[in-house]
Amino acid sequence: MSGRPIIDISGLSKLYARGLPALRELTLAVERGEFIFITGPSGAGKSTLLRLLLLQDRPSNGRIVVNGYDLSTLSKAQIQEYRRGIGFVFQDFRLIPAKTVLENVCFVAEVLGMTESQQKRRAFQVLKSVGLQHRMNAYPAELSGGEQQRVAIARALTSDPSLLLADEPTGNLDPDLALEIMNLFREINAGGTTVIVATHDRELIRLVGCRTLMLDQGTIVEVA
Amino acid sequence: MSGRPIIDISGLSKLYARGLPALRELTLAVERGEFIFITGPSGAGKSTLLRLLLLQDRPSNGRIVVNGYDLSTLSKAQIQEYRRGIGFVFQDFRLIPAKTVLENVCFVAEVLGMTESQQKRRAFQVLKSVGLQHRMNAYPAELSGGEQQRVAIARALTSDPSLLLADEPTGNLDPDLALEIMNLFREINAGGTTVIVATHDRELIRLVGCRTLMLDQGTIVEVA
Amino acid sequence: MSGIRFALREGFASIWRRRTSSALAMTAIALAALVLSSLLLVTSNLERLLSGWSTAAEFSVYLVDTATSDQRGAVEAAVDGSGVAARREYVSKVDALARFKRDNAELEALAAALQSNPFPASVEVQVQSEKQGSAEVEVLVAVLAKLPGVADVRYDREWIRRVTGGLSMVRRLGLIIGLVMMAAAALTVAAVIRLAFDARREEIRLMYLVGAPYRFIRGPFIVEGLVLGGLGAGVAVLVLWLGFRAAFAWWTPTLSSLGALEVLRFLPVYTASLVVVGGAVVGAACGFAVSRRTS
Amino acid sequence: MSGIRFALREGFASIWRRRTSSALAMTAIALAALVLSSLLLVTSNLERLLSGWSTAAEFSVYLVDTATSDQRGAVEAAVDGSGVAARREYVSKVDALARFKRDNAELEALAAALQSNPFPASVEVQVQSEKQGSAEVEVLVAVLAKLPGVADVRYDREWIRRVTGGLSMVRRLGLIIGLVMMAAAALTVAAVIRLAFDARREEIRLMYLVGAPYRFIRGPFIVEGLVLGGLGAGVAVLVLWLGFRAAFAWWTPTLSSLGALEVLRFLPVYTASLVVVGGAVVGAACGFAVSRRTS
Ligand SMILES: Nc1ncnc2c1ncn2[C@@H]1O[C@H](COP(=O)(O)OP(=O)(O)OP(=O)(O)O)[C@@H](O)[C@H]1O
Ligand SMILES: Nc1ncnc2c1ncn2[C@@H]1O[C@H](COP(=O)(O)OP(=O)(O)OP(=O)(O)O)[C@@H](O)[C@H]1O
Ligand SMILES: [Mg+2]
Ligand SMILES: [Mg+2]
Repeated sequence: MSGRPIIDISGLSKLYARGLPALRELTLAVERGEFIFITGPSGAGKSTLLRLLLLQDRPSNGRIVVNGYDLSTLSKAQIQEYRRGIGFVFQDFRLIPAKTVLENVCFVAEVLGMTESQQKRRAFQVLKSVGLQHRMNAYPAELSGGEQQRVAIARALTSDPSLLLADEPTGNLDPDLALEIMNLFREINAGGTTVIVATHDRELIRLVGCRTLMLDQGTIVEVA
Repeated sequence: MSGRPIIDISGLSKLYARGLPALRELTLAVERGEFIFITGPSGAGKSTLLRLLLLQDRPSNGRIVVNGYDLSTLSKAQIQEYRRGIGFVFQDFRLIPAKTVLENVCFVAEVLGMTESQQKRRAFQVLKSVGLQHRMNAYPAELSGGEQQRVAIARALTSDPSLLLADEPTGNLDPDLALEIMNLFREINAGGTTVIVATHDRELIRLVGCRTLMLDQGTIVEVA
Repeated sequence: MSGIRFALREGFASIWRRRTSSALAMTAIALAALVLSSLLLVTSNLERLLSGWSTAAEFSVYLVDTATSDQRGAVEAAVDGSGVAARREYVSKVDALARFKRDNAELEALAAALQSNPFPASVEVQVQSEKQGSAEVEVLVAVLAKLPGVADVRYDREWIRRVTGGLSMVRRLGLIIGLVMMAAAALTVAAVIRLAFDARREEIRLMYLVGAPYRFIRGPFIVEGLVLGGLGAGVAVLVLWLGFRAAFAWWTPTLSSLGALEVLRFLPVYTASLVVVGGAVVGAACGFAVSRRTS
Repeated sequence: MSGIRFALREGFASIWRRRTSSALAMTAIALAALVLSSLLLVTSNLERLLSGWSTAAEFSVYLVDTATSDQRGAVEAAVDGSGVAARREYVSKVDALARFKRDNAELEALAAALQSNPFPASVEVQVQSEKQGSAEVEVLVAVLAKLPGVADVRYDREWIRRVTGGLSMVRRLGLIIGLVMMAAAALTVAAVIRLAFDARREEIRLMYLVGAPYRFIRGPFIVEGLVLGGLGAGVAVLVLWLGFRAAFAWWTPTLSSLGALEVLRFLPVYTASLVVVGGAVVGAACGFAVSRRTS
């Protein structure tokens, strides 16, 4: 790990309309190919940080530089392109209810410009890696909580992203499955993808054993 | 623990339109005032079992008797009355997005026939018990994942139910908060409420130390 | 009781909470109701106008020059006794000549050249609009023709046929289009309210799951549908009324020259209220329908 | 290219997936378009009917009995040269008497009693419909009145005033109502499509978040709006046409007695297509609007 960091955050703050600041003067550098855990109590600002990295929201203050680009300077079209390079697992899954599992995943592949057969192949591949190939034609409402979460993970992996952001990706999985998913992430990480995982699961962090940032009330209180 | 069980399940099966059976010939008795964990891998049938207890779905086979009433014989109005006696924490929260946190909780109190001032008092009380009284006027979309989960828990407690069913109620909470919530559940349990919690969190089960049913592929494989 | 209070409060709160969506729904409903009520307005006025014209349907009983006043009295009695006449008028020979001169001014020379008055006296009978073209009139005409002192009975069958034909067509068309439009408006209201509630299926589902009694779940939706439907229809009637007044103010000269000024009238209060109540009822029914069990 | 294929496939798939909602939206749109197109149909036919009546507007140039055929020729030349006449016809004294006898059969006695023919010869002039009530006609009338051999010029100003007044009122009312209805129909289409998409905001949001290019996100919604709007309007035109044909078949006798059979016509292909295209365009615009960034 050397050279320019892939993510360079400085003085980042986020204030929502009401309530206390969600992030305060946060500064952080992530090297290319790193695997990082972000942890901290409920409401600490983990999701907010990841949301800002996806440009799902704008910072109130401070700068986020990814791959040398200041995110605040991107045009609309550039934002979409930037997002295509990111795999994101949403804390609340965000599957499209009207589409089957396969369609939910294929959609992302199609956006990347794959042909139909490529899409199918890729979708099957990622669904298999989370153990859901047999539920391919089910609709999200027909899946258990953990199954939905795994579809969300599969979808994030579809584009073979250079940056993987996962917000509490194992909250609905049993410990064995959670560890399996983490091993999957490690594999992907070994392929050069930078991975940032927000999680509460201390056991999981212990088992994987990576650099861990502890957030509390919007600031980093501990780095392990 | 003695006398007639509050929940008496026998030969319970659930088959969905496609796929394998979610529950197979399950038999289970729960005593009044018990605290039970249900655990098992993703897709084992935990949510399905809880859903059947709420009459959110109908069994394909078998009988569920609660408080001496066979659930399959209840009329529409009786079903609604039966549900009012149950506190349910949904795995996917199911908050009403158009209502504030307070309104989401008050709604349940109102359904029980409380006056407006009683509703407010009760809502404040349960929100305080999950540590969210300061976010009372926020909308669900303005809350973190863990905060939403705690609102869902608060809502389930509002009616001071005789039966509390919680589906993965701590998946988005940090371990300390999860334990706090479990202690809250124990307190409620000490007041006579029967509590059934579906969870993956082995650490939590170990810390609380109660009767635990392990489900796998729709059957009970282990009782601890 | 608490159910009704709850329904009212929640229904109005929900309309306000989703005001864009509510406004859109109300607009679409108002348009459907506007169309229906304008149709009612147009057909009712057209009918009144046409039936005004058709009262011009009349016939004349020409008397021979030697007719006695008893004979004339017999004719008038026959007319009055028949029950089909709206009005009758005696036109003497002198009146007839004067009228001829007035109506044919270019024939001054001719009129002046007349030594004697060649025009016969007559009794002009105006037929009641609802009896026009009926068999009773035909019978009366036949009877009158045979009375002593009567030279001839003439009436403009052609005119009657046209006007009554037109009138019955307007009535039937109005009825058919009116029914179609009413169904259409109801369907639109239903569609719009259903679409407006589509986004809230999850909410309804949750309400069932927390054990809310039926009146708690359905009440607010019924109130919401009732208000949206009623308000939409009310706005439509109001807009129509404003448009009607504006058109009236604008085209007073034209309308008066067409003789339509006194005939044109806005929808009767009864019909207007029916439109509003209809909107409210359809809305409430939709609110009731969308809030049924969804799982 | 792939964007267009994607938009078409996804747009149609989405219509099919949500078929109830789509059908409801299409129905509401069809009703709005039906109203608009029936209005167009009625006003265009009413205008044609009225302008047919108004060609009856004519005036007569009465000649003195001593008028020479040169003088009559001069009158006819003046009429032809004015460019306002649609038709002119010479009515001789004999024709005039015959016509009087025919129109006033009850005056047989009078007609028979005439020693000489008191009716003047005349040239009847029918004014072109677009010139009716214009200053040119007034000038022509003034000129004709001064020509040698002319006794008088008369025309029924009242009739002209009525018909042209009615016509311009129909035109203006039709234009205003038409514009209002067009706006209303567009608004309904917009409201309905917006409501139909309301439930899908989350989906649109997600599409932005996974980095879909704008054409991928908006394309399917545009296609969906286009199809719903176009199909709705198309159904409306079809229904209107069927209704028109049915009414025609049903009321043939009445219509022919009103002289309306040859005048009534369905919307020209151009207007009908305009309605359909309009529906599609409004729909597409709504699809475009609802799919804009939502976070
Ligand atoms: N849209 C919003 N409007 C107002 N406040 C918000 C909004 N989104 C988040 N917040 C607040 O910002 C704080 C940080 O939220 P965030 O979602 O980042 O927490 P988190 O660390 O992800 O928590 P959790 O572990 O519970 O998911 C919380 O207090 C939350 O209530
Ligand atoms: N509506 C449905 N239609 C078809 N299959 C369903 C439906 N709901 C659940 N299933 C299937 O039933 C099985 C049991 O689901 P259930 O939700 O009970 O699992 P669970 O134990 O709660 O899992 P998790 O821990 O992931 O929440 C799963 O394989 C799931 O895919
Ligand atoms: Mg979070
Ligand atoms: Mg579950």
